[in-house]
Amino acid sequence: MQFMDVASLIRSVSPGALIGILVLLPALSGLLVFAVRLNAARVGIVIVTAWVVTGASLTLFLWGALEQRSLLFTPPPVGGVSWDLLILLGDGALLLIFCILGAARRSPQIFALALLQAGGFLWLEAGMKPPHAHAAPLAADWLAIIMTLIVSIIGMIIATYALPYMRDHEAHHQIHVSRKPRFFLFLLLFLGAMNGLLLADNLLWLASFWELTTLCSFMLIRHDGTEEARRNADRALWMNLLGGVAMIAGILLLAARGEPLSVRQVLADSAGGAAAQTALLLPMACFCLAGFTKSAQMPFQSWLLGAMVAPTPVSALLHSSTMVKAGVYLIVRFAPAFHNTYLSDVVAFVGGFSFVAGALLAIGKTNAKAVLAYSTISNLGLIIACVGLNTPLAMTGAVMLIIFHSISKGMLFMATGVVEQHMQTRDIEEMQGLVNTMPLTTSLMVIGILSMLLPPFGVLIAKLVALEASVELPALLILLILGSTMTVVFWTKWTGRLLSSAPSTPRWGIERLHSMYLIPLLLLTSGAVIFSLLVVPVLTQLVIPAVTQYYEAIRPTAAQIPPMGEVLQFPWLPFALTLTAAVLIPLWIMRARRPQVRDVYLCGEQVSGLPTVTFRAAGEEKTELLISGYYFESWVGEETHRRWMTAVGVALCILLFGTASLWK
Amino acid sequence: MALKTVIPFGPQHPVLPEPIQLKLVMKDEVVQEAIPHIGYVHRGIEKAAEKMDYVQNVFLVERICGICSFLHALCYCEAIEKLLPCEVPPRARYLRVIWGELHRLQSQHLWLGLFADAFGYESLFMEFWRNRERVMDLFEKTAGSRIIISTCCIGGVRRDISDEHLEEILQTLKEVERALDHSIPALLEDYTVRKRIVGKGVLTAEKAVELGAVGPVLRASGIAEDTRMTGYAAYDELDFKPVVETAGDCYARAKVRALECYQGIELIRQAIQRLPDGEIAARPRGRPNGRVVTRVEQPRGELLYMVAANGSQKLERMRVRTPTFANVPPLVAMLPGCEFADVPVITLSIDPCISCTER
Amino acid sequence: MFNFVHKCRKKSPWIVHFDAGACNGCDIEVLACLTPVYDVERFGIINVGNPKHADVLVVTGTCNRRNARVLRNLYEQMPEPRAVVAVGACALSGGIFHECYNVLKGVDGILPVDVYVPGCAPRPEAIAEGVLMAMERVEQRSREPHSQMQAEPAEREERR
Amino acid sequence: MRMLRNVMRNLFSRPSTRLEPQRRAPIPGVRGTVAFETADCVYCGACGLRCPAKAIEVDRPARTISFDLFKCVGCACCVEACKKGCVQMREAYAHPSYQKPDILFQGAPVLKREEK
Amino acid sequence: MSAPPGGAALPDIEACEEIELSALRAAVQRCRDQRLRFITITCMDMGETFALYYHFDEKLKMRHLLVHAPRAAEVASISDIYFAAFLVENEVRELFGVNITGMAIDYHGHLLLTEDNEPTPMAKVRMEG
Amino acid sequence: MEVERILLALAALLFAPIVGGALTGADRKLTARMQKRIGPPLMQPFYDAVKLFSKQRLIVNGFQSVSVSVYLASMALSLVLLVLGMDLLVLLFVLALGSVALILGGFSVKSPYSQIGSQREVLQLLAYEPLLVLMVVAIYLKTGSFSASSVMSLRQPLIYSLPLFIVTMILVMAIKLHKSPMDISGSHHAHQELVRGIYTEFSGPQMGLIEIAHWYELVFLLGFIALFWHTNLLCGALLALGCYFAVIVIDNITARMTWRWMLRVTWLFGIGASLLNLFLLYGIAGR
Ligand code: NFV
Ligand code: SF4
Ligand code: SF4
Ligand code: SF4
Repeated sequence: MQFMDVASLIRSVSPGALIGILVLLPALSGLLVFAVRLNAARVGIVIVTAWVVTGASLTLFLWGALEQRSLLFTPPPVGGVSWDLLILLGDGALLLIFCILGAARRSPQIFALALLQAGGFLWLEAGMKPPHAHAAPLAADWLAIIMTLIVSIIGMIIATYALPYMRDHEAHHQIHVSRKPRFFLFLLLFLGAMNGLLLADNLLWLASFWELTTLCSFMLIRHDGTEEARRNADRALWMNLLGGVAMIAGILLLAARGEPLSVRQVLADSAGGAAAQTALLLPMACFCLAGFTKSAQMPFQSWLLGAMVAPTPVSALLHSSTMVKAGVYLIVRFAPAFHNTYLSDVVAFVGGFSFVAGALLAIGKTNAKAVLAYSTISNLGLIIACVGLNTPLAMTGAVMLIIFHSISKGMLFMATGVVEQHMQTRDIEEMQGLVNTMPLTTSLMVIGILSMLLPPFGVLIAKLVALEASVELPALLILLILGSTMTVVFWTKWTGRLLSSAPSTPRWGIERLHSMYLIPLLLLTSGAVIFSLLVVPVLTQLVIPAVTQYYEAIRPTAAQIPPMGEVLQFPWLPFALTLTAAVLIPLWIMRARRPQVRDVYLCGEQVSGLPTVTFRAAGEEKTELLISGYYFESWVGEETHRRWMTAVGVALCILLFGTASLWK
Repeated sequence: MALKTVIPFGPQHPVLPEPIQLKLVMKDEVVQEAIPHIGYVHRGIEKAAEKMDYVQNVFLVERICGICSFLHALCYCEAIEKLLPCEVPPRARYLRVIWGELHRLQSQHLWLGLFADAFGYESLFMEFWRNRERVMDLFEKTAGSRIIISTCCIGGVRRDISDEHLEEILQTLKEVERALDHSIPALLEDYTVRKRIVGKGVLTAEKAVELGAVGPVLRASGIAEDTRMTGYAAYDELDFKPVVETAGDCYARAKVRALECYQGIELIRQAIQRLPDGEIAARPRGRPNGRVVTRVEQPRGELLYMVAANGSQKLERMRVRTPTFANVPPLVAMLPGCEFADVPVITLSIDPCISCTER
Repeated sequence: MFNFVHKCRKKSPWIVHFDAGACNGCDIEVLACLTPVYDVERFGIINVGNPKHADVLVVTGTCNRRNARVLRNLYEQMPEPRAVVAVGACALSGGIFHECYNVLKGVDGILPVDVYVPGCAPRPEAIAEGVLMAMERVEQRSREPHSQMQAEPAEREERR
Repeated sequence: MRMLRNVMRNLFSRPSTRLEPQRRAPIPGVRGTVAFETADCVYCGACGLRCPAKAIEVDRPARTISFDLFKCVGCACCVEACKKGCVQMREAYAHPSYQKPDILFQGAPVLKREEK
Repeated sequence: MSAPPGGAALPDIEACEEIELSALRAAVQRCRDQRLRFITITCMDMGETFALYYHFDEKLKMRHLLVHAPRAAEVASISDIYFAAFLVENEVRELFGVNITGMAIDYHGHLLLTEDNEPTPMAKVRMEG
Repeated sequence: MEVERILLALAALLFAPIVGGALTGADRKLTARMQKRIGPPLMQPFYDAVKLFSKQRLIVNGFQSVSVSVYLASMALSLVLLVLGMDLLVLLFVLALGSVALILGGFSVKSPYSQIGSQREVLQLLAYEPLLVLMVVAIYLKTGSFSASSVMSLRQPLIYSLPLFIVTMILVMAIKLHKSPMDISGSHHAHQELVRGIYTEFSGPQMGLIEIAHWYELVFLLGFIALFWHTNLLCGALLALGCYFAVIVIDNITARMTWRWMLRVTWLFGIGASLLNLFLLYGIAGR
């Protein structure tokens, strides 16, 4: 009875209003936070926004689950002004800001790209009179809803986490004039823009939100205002502007062919036969390029690396659910349009290459955030590789990866941030033995890391799906195989550093964490664990329907989603439970019968009773044992590989356009 | 943070038969610095030699090291014999060569085995040590003990070797040689082994002299110095040429030692052939007086004894400088820049004998 | 069942060898035990080279102050039941070196020795026999009603 | 690859392990353990004096010889020193033991001349 | 060679050159220039002074330098000329208490002995500390 | 059907250690004979294991026990999965899970040898994992399915079409069983620069568990090889044992190499051989 009530209640809400909340509320709260400069008020606003937005996204999700249909929505005009016009004006303003920024930063690239983009925009609006879409500018299908759910929940968790983080951050950096209002303005605006991007169907709207995320990320990256931050922010800006230019170019090309500027319609048209598909390849290549820049694929990886100068919540946001995911989302969206073309294969190779290259470079990094960044690049590469494979199975893998990667990566960044605030270091080597000083954070972090690479966690299962999907394209498969083994290397190394500790009795002391640190961490960790335990329902109830709904609708001829028998039939739950037992039983035995602790083996020269591991060496000196991980600078250092990797990346991009314009 | 790894290597370590510690400073797995820490085997024998009488000292110096014991005794006896003075009968001189070379033979076998073990070639270790047991049996039969044979005494030797035993020695040497023909190529020509030892721990001739390397280490760097060429015992009457290699790496050192096995076998054959009849020991008369330095060639290189006596029953000072002591500085110079996996290989390539080093 | 465990223990003595200042004679004989001619692996004896895995600590040599420290450290890291075998005149009493200034006259002063193997150097067979005897002794000890296995090493030493 | 031959040959031949000591006759002339035949001993102490390890202690007045097996290094100096042939070297090696054996040889007390 | 020539007791080692303490480094440097191989240092405690023999080898011929160093005198290390000397210099300093300074690797008197050993065991006159 | 499968899994769990232990014993005996020794009795591994369990429990820190138990669990699980004919890729990841657990156990101790051993074990993972995955992919290309049971439906043994994979499998075995020339992260004989490498700090019962896990691993690897000749159980077993024998022989005729060499060989030679075989397979199939 109750359930029915809730169901009908949910059915009765206006999804349009929900979309409004999801897109506009963050922006409005951001402005509010900026205006009201009170600490307490800020905390209140952010938390309330978080709850409301989360609630809204959940409701939308439930609505979608109950209604089982996509939502099309045209927002009512405000005060007689149509939203189309508002967005148009907004976009114009953004481009103006970019031009000004370019001039102010004396950066020819930024200026030129902004100008180019503005020119394209003007041409489109003034010169071409584009055939505006007749459909609603906003659309929410199952995929978009799932994405919004992730963005909203993870984004809001990160925003909450940012509250204590920024307080500590400013305290440590002795920033007296708080820049927090500005920070939260852009943070929240970012989330709103991201939601908008996911839900937009009108390509112009999409482009506007796209630019808005670029601006927000730029502001967030340069937040600390150091020279390095500014420089890196500039780099991020110009690379993303390049993506923007590609996007505008794509839209122009579409417009030139008289295509309606609506995602759904473009996709629908692409299914209209080989000729139609071929005609659309060039704009698709443009969109893919745009997606590559945003998701930092190989020739464009550097902006994401640079972005780690930003405060950690920003990194968490950029890497997990927003920004980079926007890029992949775009490609996922348009994938059916280039199904079964060489373009698709090239996209797969761009992804595969980034997957391997990111993993390889991550091995050589001691900076935790850099490792995370490369791992992001790598994982996104995997997603894009899946998209490039362009089969329903691969799509399933891609969507799963998006979900699980967001959760785990957001969590890892936040944990790294907590460690950074406690130990003032991001260096993996200095995190040695963290398990002794911060057992709780470390445990969570270790779970987070393991959730990136081991069964039965979701990322791995997704990877499995990806591997199984990639047998279609053996050359890619090899890249994926190499990439996934390298992934194991750097994660394991890092975990090893965290756990490496001097002899100690097992104890369960827990460090004190600010609740607003702890709760987000716990939420995401348990999210990763629970979703992994429930991987089968997640797959059958969420991912497969989403893929079916949008992909199959367009490409019904494509092979049916295979039964996924192998992966689905596998008894993941019993398996996970067995492993859990394997973890818990020894702990339980240890509690019951405490084993005795002995020093480590140091060839017989250990000195007992010291807090550090110490041995006697030449001249009877007590020497501390130092162990550092392997980073193989000469093998996997950035310097050794940057050149050729960039070259390969650029070559692949050229190939992308080559195939788009020359072949089907 | 500087990526530095500082770890102890030894004293108790399975690849080191004897306790010595190397403090290794590494990056990734490349050694940056290696500081030796010794003193685990220091007993104070030089001092003890001042307390015991000079005849008993023979048994003391023999126990400086169980691998090269006979040659310690030989060098010490040579020193005292010079101081007394006392003429050693020719047969004794030849017997000393025989036992000395047998000692070198077993020591080189021992080293070849341990060296193979240093890069994880267990079966080759077994091969060499199995072969070594043949030599050990010879000791047991001719001298009455496997390790510390106690046959050298001031003025000559304590035991004679009977003709049957000489025959048996020749016979066994033939077997040993045949076995060596099988196992030495397995060491020197094997792909995996060459990968592990060629070009590792290179010591140029220049450096070798400068750092005071001795024995096979010196000869592997291309310097033809073998203390046996000074002609103690009966070496001035035997034909041999020092084994020299020029590469100066672990492979060259292995090769020198391997060839010295053959050289030793050859020398024993010569000695047995030319073995004169007669007395085996002269009775020492008087008390040693004066200072003298003697050197003999050990399996590991040049051993130096300096004895200062003042005409009493006890010595004033006995100084022992063993070959490993001289080879440690080259080792310290060779290690930086090598891989961690090569540390045991390079360390063993000087054939460290710590009990000799520390006395 | 219990008997089977005891039998297994006896049949698998893993040794760690430490040279506490020997002349090498004894060390080489310990190593020679492993070689084909003596092959102590047929009794299950292996040289594990690591105190944490070892059952028997084979000590050769006179002991001096520096290596006595190492010896204690190694012994401490061996899990019970464990045994110490002293090999060679040096390890028993200091042998010919008993009057040297840096000699502690044998292992007994440092660790509780279970089996003494006399000789200079003892023959490999004697060393192998010593190790087997040590396991025998350990077995007897652990059959006693209050097995000393659970006792902390410090207590155990007191009890001796 | 040279090793392959050796290994295969080993595999198909008899192991060279000696099932000692049961199968092996003692080698003549081996210095095993020191043994005393005190019947002729005059307790002159020469053996103790020459012993480098001080393993033999001769107490002339009490007419005892105590021999410390654990100190003996088997050099056979005592054998050479004893003019009476009371010290000999046995070929069998000493067995390991759990405890330190006390080896004490007691001769008959010195008889006063008048008692003779 | 096994028979000593002459037959008379030798008062000192052959080919031994006695030099002043202050001239030591220069003499060693000369040996180095002549590319002699450094063998070792022998120290003898003569009561008032230490006699330090520096042994060198030239193509299997020996050369020796003899220095008399008063007990408290500072003896400069030669380990910068011959790196190989660092080990024996540490040893001599530790066992005899000769005040050698400036070794390439300094073990601070703990090359062979630990803190609880009696210091300078080889010296005839015990020095404190 | 279900009951049957459960029984099968139980049987595998029960008998694998026995078979694995006996094979290890045979390995030691064979090795000894190749060195002209008599060698330990066949039962020796069992004696060792039982002894290890009867030893005092000493640890350096608590995580070690967890890691060992996860290691054992995943080794046993991967064998069960193989026996039940599950997805081979999943199976490989389970295997990797075990290795990672052990590696983390080695890393969890701040001890030089255990740490360096773990670092090298990571590199070993890097070396053999691609080979195994490629093998599974080859099987997929042959059967059109990733499940082990699909092999059973083939009419021809895999070895006919995938002979080179036997070579790569021998490489993998040498690495996984820590045999020369690949005994890099920790060898069964302690004479190694790393003492016992990654196993250095595990002692007593933990070591015993590791031994048992090794037995499972051994049986798993041999079972995997036997898959290549599924049509005839005897041939499969002979093939597996033949590979094992080859690994033992190679162990005895090579020196230990370094990890650089291992990576080079496995990546260039191993992956090369795999690709060559796949290429041939495709080429022939294409024509
Ligand atoms: N050869 C030799 Fe020695 C001597 N003297 C040396 O270092 O072995 Ni123990
Ligand atoms: S007992 Fe003899 S052989 Fe053994 S270490 Fe002592 S002196 Fe050397
Ligand atoms: S045993 Fe011989 S040397 Fe010793 S006291 Fe008796 S008679 Fe004298
Ligand atoms: S054999 Fe040597 S050590 Fe033993 S008692 Fe006789 S003289 Fe002493």
